[in-house]
Amino acid sequence: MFKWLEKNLPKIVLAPAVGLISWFVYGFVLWTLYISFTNSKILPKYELWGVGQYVKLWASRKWLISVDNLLVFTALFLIFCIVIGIILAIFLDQKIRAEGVLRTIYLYPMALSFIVTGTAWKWILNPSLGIQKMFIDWGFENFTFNWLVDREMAIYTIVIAGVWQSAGFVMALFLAGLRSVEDEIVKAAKIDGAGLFTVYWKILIPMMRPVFFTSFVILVHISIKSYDLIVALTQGGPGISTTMPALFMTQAAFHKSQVGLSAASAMMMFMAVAAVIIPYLYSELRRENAS
Amino acid sequence: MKKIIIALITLAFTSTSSIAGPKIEVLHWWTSGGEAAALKVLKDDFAANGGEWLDMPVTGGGGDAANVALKARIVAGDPPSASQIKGPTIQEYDQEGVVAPYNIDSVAQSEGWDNLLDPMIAAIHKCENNSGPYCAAPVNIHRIDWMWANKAVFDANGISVPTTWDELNAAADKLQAAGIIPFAHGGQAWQDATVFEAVAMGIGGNNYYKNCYVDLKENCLRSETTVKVFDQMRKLQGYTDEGSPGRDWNVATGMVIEGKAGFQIMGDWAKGEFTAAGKTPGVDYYCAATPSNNGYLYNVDSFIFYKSSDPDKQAGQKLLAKLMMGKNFQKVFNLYKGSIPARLDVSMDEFDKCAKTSNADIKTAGAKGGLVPSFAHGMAQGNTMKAALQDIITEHFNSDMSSVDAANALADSVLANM
Amino acid sequence: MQAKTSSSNYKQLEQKSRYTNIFLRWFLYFVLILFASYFIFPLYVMVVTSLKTMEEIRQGTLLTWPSGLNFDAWAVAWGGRGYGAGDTFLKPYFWNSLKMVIPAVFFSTFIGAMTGYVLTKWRFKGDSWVFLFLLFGCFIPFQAILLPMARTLGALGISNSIIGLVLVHTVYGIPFTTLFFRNYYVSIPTELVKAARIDGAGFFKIFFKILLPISAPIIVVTVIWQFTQIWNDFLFGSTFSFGEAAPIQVALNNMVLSSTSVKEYNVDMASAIIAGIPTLIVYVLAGKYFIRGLTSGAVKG
Amino acid sequence: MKTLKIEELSKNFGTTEVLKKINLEIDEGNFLVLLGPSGCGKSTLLNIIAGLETINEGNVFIDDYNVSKVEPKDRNIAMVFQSYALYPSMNVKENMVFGLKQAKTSKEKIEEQLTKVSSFLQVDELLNRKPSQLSGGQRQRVAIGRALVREPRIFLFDEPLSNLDAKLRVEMRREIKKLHQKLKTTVVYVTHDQTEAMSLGTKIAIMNHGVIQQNESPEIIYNKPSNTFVADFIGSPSMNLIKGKLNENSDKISFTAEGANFDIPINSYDFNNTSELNNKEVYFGIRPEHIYFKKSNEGDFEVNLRADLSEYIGHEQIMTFDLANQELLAKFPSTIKIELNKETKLYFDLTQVSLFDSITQERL
Repeated sequence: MFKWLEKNLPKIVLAPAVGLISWFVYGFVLWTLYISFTNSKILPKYELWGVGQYVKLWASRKWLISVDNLLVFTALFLIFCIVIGIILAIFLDQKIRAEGVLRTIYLYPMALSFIVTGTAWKWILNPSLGIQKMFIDWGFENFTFNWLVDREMAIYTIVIAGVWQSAGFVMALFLAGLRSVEDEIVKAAKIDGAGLFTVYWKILIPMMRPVFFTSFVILVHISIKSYDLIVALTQGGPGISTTMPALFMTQAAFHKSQVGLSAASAMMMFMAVAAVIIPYLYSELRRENAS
Repeated sequence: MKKIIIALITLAFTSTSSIAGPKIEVLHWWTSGGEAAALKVLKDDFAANGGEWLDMPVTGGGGDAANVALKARIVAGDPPSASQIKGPTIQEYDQEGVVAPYNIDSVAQSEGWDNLLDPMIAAIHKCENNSGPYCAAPVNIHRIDWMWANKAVFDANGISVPTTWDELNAAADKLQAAGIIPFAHGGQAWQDATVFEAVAMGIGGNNYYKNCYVDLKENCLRSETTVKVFDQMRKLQGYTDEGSPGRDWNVATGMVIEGKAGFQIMGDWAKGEFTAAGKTPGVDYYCAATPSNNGYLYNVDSFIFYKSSDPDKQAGQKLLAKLMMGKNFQKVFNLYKGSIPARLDVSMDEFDKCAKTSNADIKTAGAKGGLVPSFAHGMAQGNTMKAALQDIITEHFNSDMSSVDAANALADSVLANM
Repeated sequence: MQAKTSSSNYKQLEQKSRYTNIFLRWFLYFVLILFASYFIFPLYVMVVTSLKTMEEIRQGTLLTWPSGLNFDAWAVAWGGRGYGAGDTFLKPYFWNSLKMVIPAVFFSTFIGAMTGYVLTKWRFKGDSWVFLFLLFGCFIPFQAILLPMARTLGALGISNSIIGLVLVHTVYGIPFTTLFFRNYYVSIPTELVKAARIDGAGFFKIFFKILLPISAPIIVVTVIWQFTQIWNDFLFGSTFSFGEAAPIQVALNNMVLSSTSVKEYNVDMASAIIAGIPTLIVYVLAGKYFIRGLTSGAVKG
Repeated sequence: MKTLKIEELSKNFGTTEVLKKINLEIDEGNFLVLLGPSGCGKSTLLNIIAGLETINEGNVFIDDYNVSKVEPKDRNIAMVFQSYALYPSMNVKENMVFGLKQAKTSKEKIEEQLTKVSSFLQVDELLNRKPSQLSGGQRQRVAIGRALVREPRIFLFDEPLSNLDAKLRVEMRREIKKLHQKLKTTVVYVTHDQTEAMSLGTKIAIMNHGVIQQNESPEIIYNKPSNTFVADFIGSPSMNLIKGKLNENSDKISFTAEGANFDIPINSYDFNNTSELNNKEVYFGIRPEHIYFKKSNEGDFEVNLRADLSEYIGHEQIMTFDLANQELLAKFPSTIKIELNKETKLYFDLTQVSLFDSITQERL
């Protein structure tokens, strides 16, 4: 008995984590999958109904708009976060005075929830209270910055605020990556005549592949999950122009008595997440087994 | 004074037995100034009767967050004792089998609610397709089709309260020319829909409203009248300011109070903001119904009671139901809230001008077939259909969608969700 | 064999590089400060606004400096206005949040550390699959699991309790904490564990006496991450807790969204800052270790 | 014209002085080894030559031109690093031609150089591999190749062999030596390994605490160390330094070890400065290999000492003797049998001794 215990101790220790995740992640996903095939309305029902919810989902204007928004948002969010993150990391890596202070400034938005900062952002972006008013008060009568209330542009304000919140984290990841590169590589490149730009562009950034991967995964998952951001800034408006899948799903389940439809949309989101994450996890596994 | 003594005595007696006394947990989203003060009346009343009140306020998104919490609790098998649910949604919950009519119906019977309420209002609160036992208690009747105007601004621009939509547009043009924001509006989906239903009832008339938004007839939704309604919406949109999208309703009300804007179209809860700012109706501001033919858009706030096996909670539910329909509460609460009592026999003496108007109008409207349920506030339709209508209305209001397209989209959206 | 660079040529090169360097330096600081202002702007607005009176807010712009240090709004946000109904303020909720955060961070970190330890130092067939199995939990959109979660909590009899919230946050923290610890422990030589086993140390002794003492960098990263996530959570808090037991983000939301017609921006901003102070402190004080911790393992993920 | 000249060079990191007024010169085609214990400043000096570190004081000249503020790439140098510092994201070929590409060399020239160098170093088979797919020795070759293709004026090597195992290290050492013989390029080579230094260098500069202790040919460094540090640092086991006193007596000079009852005559010693030698406190230095077990030369000094310890190292053995309570190490062929704890007759080769002032530690 004791021997058995000793031999299996590692697995026993693993059991709580595996058990919890099996139930709370996979069990719940299966539950959602089941519900997506029912005609649940105000509360979950367990009578099977078929694929009607999926048909309804893809016929819904709002869902299509939200998928569209997600694509636009994810693309811009990724590009800006990574570009700004890299630029800041590279610049901070140049033996900068007050690096600690700057780093903290770039990183702190991560610390605050959007429930907190949304208040400020909404105010700043609001044309009659924020930046636009500020410039008009300064005498720039014709200055306009009304993206928040412009249905074509509102999605970009969400990008601005989203990038603000996450770019610092990407910066931290890249800075950490750059700091773990051996000095001698940079020295060798300098002797080889590479300017600062070339050193980063041709040598260091290609070495950051794992960091790119990590950032990509984290950012994609943030953008697919983004909810607080939208609720705090636009609540999906003006109109329904900034609706995103997470908001759609939440509204369907809790506000519109469409629990089944919500489950179907949740399944679509799972699939999107899986489509991005599983290849990543797979390649990760292969890389590890190779080494 | 007498009341306080009684309260103190009850308190003294119940302090030892408070664990076993009536207990209630109420989920609501009344946390803003006037609403919270109104609710406090009930809480105090409840405590004075030896009950223990567990407050469960969840604000955000006009009840969205509260809905999340409510469903989570129902699914968890641990629903609150009562929550703020109204209109056809009461039936939806009843069909899920989570509502407890057995409990408060006895109170309703012994108190004679059938005699105290208008039959139409009473039916809303009965389970089993509006004809069974009572399972919800109404606390008030809100009127939606109100226009709130700053009197000083109107006077300064030589405007009197408009009685037709054309007059209203003319007034708005005048204000705009004078550099005042004519229409204070918060661009949120439910606010857009609130304005829309007032316009629909006013421009389309009462029968049009019932056909379209209560009975959801397709040909009505696609009709020329609907196009006209959307045209008026587009006009109103032109009268809003740039900062409108996303603004909370009470901020919009504040703009009228401060004279930054001319008027707002909003339910009578807006009055609470005027009162809180120390303004008097007729003196500082106008409260007038939006132009219509004796129409009256009603919205009844009510509480639904959930099944519970805890005898303390059942006792609490009974007590709460009784207090909610109590004469005193209905009066005091509505004085704060801006609405009028659901109970017919409450004296309107202490109420202000606006409430009196409302109380008079509801009777006229009832007689002339103008009493219609608000769909924007979930009285005419369940949540799914409400959202289906609201989505199109808000999309139209916030884009350059044509009125014809909007009317068709509205019909399509309704059909898709049938 | 090769051309020698002439002396005038060298001089040119010298000049050029000096000017380029000076220019680059200026450009560097310019860009860094530009971005710093983008990042600091909302916080600046929040702090400045919270110190103004409503009158000042109406008259000035976003950037205007307050006329004096006026902490009235802060006092209101923290302790209320002193009237009964509808007077929400943050003080009691602050402690609720602490009661929830501390155990949740502790448990999730501890379980993550143990799991990471097993997955790297006691490898068995299929352990990578177990890791991936756990990792997928990072990517669950939380709105989708609210209802089944409610059901589970109800069945466990801990719906609407701090314990329930601790459980929820612990569970959804495990994928992240496991990821952090695993990636860190992978970089620690397995020889260390082997040596300890030869010295007669058992499973737990190796963990507590050998690995845990050298885990400081990754513990810092994990704790910061978890603390931030849990402290800032609104969704679970608003769904699975109520009234007086609500965490601070819920209270903040209630405060900010339920004002009267005159929106008191100063109080809103002060409340927002108060709700954000603990995480801000954690980042400012431990930010340095955060980067260091990321360098020592987490990035390699 | 000196290929490399360093003038009064000082460097400090904050308050720590790493280099103190260094002066150094190398002629065309020389192989200079910077040798010293870790932390002596040798790598910093190399980095300064390369232009990778700034200078606080002094100047660096290449071909008589002051390059103190010139960028590394414009100094006409190439460098090989301890960790090889190959660019991990590029393959071998890309690694090797990267510098040429940066210098905008013509395509034909790049191809030509690449072919030449890769066949010379026998890495032509590896051109398409990534550094992670190479063995340590192969990486080293590629790193050298990367330096070679640029045909620099000066090669800088920063401990290039210390990441290799012992056998490979010897092999690569020979290859570097051959390379230098063939190309005759000036080399500055940093190491802490004296064998490497002795076998490779035409000149060795021994450094300690940021100061060059001695800069001479390997023979002179070995035979005439300029101070006790150099004497101690070079040779394995290092030179015996016996504390004692000099006696000058009518032109005859002799050394008496502390506590010893015999004098060692100093006859053929070439003093730098002969003033006041009498009673001077000195170290008498003699290398273990200059102590014999039988008389070889006429001038050898004979003494009886007790053997305390014997260390067998294959072809040789190292014996420890007691000289008036000071340890004396000697190196003999392992075929010689010497009994422990017994007096043995030994012969000091007095032509090979060194004397150091015990206060200044400098060679007399």
